[in-house]
Amino acid sequence: MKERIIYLDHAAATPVLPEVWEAIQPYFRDRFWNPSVVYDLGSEIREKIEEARARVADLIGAEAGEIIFTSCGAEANNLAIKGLALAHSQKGRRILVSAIEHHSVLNSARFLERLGFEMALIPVDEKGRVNPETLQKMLTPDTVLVSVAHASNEIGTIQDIRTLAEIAHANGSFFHTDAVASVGQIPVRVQELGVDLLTLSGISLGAPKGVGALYLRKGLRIMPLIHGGIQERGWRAGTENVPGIIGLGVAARILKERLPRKGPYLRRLRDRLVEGVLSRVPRTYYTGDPERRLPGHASFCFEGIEGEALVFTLAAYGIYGNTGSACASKALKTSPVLRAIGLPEVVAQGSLVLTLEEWNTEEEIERVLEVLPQAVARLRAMSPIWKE
Amino acid sequence: MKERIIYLDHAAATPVLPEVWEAIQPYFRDRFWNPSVVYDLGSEIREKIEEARARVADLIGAEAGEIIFTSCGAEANNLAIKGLALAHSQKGRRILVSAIEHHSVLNSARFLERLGFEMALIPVDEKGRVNPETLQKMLTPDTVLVSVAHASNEIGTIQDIRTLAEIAHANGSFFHTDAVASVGQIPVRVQELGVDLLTLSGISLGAPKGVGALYLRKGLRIMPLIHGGIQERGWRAGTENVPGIIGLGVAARILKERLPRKGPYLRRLRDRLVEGVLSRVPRTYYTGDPERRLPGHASFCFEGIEGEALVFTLAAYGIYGNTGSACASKALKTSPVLRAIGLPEVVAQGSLVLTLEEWNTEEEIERVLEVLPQAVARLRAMSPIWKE
Amino acid sequence: MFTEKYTEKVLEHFTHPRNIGTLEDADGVGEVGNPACGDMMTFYIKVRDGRIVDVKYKTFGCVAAIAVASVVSEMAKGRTLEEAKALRNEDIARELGGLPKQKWHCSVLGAKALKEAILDYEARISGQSREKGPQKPRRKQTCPDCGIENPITARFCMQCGAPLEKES
Amino acid sequence: MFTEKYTEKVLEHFTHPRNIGTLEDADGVGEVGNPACGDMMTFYIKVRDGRIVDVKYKTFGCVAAIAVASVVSEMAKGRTLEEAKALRNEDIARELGGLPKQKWHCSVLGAKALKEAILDYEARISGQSREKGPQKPRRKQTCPDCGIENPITARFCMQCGAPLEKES
Ligand SMILES: Cc1ncc(COP(=O)(O)O)c(C=O)c1O
Ligand SMILES: Cc1ncc(COP(=O)(O)O)c(C=O)c1O
Ligand code: FES
Ligand code: FES
Repeated sequence: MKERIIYLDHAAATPVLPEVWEAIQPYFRDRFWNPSVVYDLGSEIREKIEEARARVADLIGAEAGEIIFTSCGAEANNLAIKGLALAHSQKGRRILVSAIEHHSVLNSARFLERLGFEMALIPVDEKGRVNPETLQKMLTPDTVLVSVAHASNEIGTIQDIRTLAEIAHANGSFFHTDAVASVGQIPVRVQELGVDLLTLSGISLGAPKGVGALYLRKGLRIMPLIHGGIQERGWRAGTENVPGIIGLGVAARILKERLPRKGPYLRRLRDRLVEGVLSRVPRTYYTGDPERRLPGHASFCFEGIEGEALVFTLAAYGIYGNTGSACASKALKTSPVLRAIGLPEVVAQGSLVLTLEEWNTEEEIERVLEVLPQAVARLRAMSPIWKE
Repeated sequence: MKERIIYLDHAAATPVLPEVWEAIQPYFRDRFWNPSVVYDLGSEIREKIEEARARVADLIGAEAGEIIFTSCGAEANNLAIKGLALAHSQKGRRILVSAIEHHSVLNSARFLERLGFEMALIPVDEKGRVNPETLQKMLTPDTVLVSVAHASNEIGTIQDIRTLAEIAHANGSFFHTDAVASVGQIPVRVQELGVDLLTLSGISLGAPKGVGALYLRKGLRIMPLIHGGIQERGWRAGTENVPGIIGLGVAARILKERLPRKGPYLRRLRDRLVEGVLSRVPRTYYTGDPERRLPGHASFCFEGIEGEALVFTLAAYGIYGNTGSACASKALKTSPVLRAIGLPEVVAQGSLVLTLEEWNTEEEIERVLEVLPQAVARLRAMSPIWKE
Repeated sequence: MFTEKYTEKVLEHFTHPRNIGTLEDADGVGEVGNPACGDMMTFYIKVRDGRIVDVKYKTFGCVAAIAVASVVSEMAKGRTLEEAKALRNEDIARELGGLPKQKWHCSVLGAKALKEAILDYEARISGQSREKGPQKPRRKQTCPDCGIENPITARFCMQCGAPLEKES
Repeated sequence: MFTEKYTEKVLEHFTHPRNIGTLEDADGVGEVGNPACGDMMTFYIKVRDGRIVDVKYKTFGCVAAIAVASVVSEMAKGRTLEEAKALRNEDIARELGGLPKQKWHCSVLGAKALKEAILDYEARISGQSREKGPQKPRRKQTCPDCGIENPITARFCMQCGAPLEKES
């Protein structure tokens, strides 16, 4: 339909990597066996799953036994938050989550409120950062869990997880981080972050959809979310998404190799994009932290217009970006993340998020810089609230 | 490794159907977009998901809006049991599940016990049937939910769900059935069964692994299991397993077409198999209900031997069957299902389950009838408890 | 009436909105919505002999809001005030070939903006200044799926059946 | 020592078990396990000059149980009673190239069955009849993943780290 697509919404979905696609194909029809069965065919599949587990663990500096495969990032977040709280409620019933968490963290905590837990939102500053002192003040003896996303998929800000986790641990609280946006973009090492639980998802890693993982620190106990058989050592029942898991393993291996050169490349592209947009489109906000942010992440708010209309205007030129979080974007509310960083609601309406990958090119960025200013201008011209 | 495999463990896993494989391939690399995004590419994927929903609904006589896609049967069972109980606890806190339920039903109910619910097992007779009068007696005013599997994957018995559901409803209790083993094998119509919730899984339908579904009767409210974004209308968060869901839809369409001729064919094969085994292997139990059972399902217990050893002996001849439930078979316990139907534990050890599909042939069955008697005899010869 | 995605017609109006702009010498002006909520429309009408002879508008909002405003401007032009006031949001959605559920309220917005402009005109000629009554307190909840307002007591969206539980 | 699947060696022993059978004139017989639990082994030994000169066994159990019995019979033959008694389950598992976690206890069973046969022989020659003490009450739980016994208080399997919570 369009001559050529310039896809800049990699936070929402990535194509399956060629190597991953190659690797998973046999597991649909030829090697379709259930990994739980006792006979040799099942063992072959089980070995492949364990190989994938080792690779995912390797990507984040964990041990294989610390990885639990799930069906998506949302499930891993639910498992982490609910599972930890329910298993350790004797320690306390207070949970702290940052004000810019993904819905799957936020709503898991809300669910726990119904079971008698107490939940509080940790505010963030105008760059979306959790201030360690704020966390310190909000901790109480009965705070069992703190959850702060490693990086925001909406504004790109990277948190100082290590410091936050240390503060939580000093208080005897467990620490979870949602690293869906950061894994595969920047180095993520569980030891260095010092977290007890960490969520990742295949959607942003070039793995097939339908797979995610939770890192659960060795020896830590949680309550399963999906009870049943003894798959995933009893942490997560249900027949495994075999091609999904194998694919995630291959993707992890590839990403680990590529990470060192991917970061600088993305940062260069992104900086060109941001500099170009800010210099060509007046009254534009560059949201999030301009320094400590994901290398391929550019997020803006344009005064006077609404994000969906902008996304569609760009799409008419074959340029695909997003407005706010993909997962929430059908719900017609101002983004809670943009409200949390203190943007006026009317400004927050005009949000555009562009997330790059290593296959994006400089030519693509130049094309965006040509089209985007016109697109914004067109919508501003028809907006009753825009005054030059 | 083997010349030719005779695969008779379709309850544990089915190969992806050729038509399904054809249909899903574009959705990994070319059409990889997130169905939740606002722009046209996302809408295309969303439409495909809705098409799949309509097809799955059609297979079980439901409306599209009554289908919630999940990542597997276990998740659907957890969602049904926990979700219904938590949303309707004001009605009552007692849950009845049959003694031969899958672990994912059983352990969901056990989890609820920790939250203050009460759980009781409905016994079954020696054929594995729930007696309606037994259910009637066990119902109390505060029984909120009854869950009985439509058919057993271990002994093949089909329950009279309609009668059981009527009894539950007369008591004001909701009714869930795990139909993982029956959907695709026999006609399953939610209206005729009269159930409020029904679980199915892609594993036995020729769909890719990593997808299942819950039928939730229109207007009925449950608590989500995976909280987060508004995917699946808010019932189930997380980026959808797009190829999995599309594949399940195609599989549902194909199965609906094939069901009428598949049943009689499987029954004929199965009857030949059963008759041959019983006449050739002495001291063999044909477990489950010989009449009301899944057409492609044959389950036996052979005195004096242990099931895993039998499975491996057969596997050495390229014949693949299972012992007990795939999902539980790594745990070295006597099958609770076989205990529930009153088999002595030592007999229950020697269980073999063969589940056929339409691509199995008469030649394959004849070969099994050649090999199986020798395999049993070999193990009996080395067994200290076998006396001729 | 509900579509999974935007229809061709919606996208066509979005890409080429008709009658966009303002009327300096408008006989009636109607403004609805709230930029903080992400949607706002201002309609300008000229009236001759009880008929709308010209319409312009500005709109801040999503694709649907722009398409709705555009199609409303087309539908209004040439109609009598009574006909134009009778325009229901269903008519607008139908004219667009349907709307996604969660965009349904954009059609409401379009119908309302036009009506407000007509009421403004009528108030002007009757010499009364229209004073809007105080806002009623919100006893509503918005469906997260389709965006329709529901009574605070609803457990499912009246429009699309999505669950409205607080915790989900 | 733990393998994901059965080793070649295990499968080879399972397919061609050595020394299977009984010894009518055994000097010692050891029987362990319980058919209701799915595993039972009976070992028969002949002893000459403090050495095991012949071994036979019967086994009811899984692939691992059969392979373990077979390899134990090979390992025992020719050993002194003291050497044979010192055979630990780790030695047996190592000889088989490892065992899957959940089959670990089969190796325990093999070591025990052999030892029981030796103790039976020793009791016979010392003229005492071996009377087993009353069973201790079970304060153990079995790991659902690897089958190893754990103290009732354990929250994770000591052997494989699987969660031992009742509800999972
Ligand atoms: C009767 C029954 N219910 C539920 C399940 C769980 O389905 P899944 O493995 O897709 O989670 C199974 C799996 O074998 C089953 O046999
Ligand atoms: C930060 C973050 N966490 C969690 C998720 C949920 O992941 P999934 O869609 O795989 O469930 C997302 C999805 O976009 C995300 O961006
Ligand atoms: S303007 Fe409200 S969603 Fe369209
Ligand atoms: S005999 Fe016990 S599992 Fe092998």
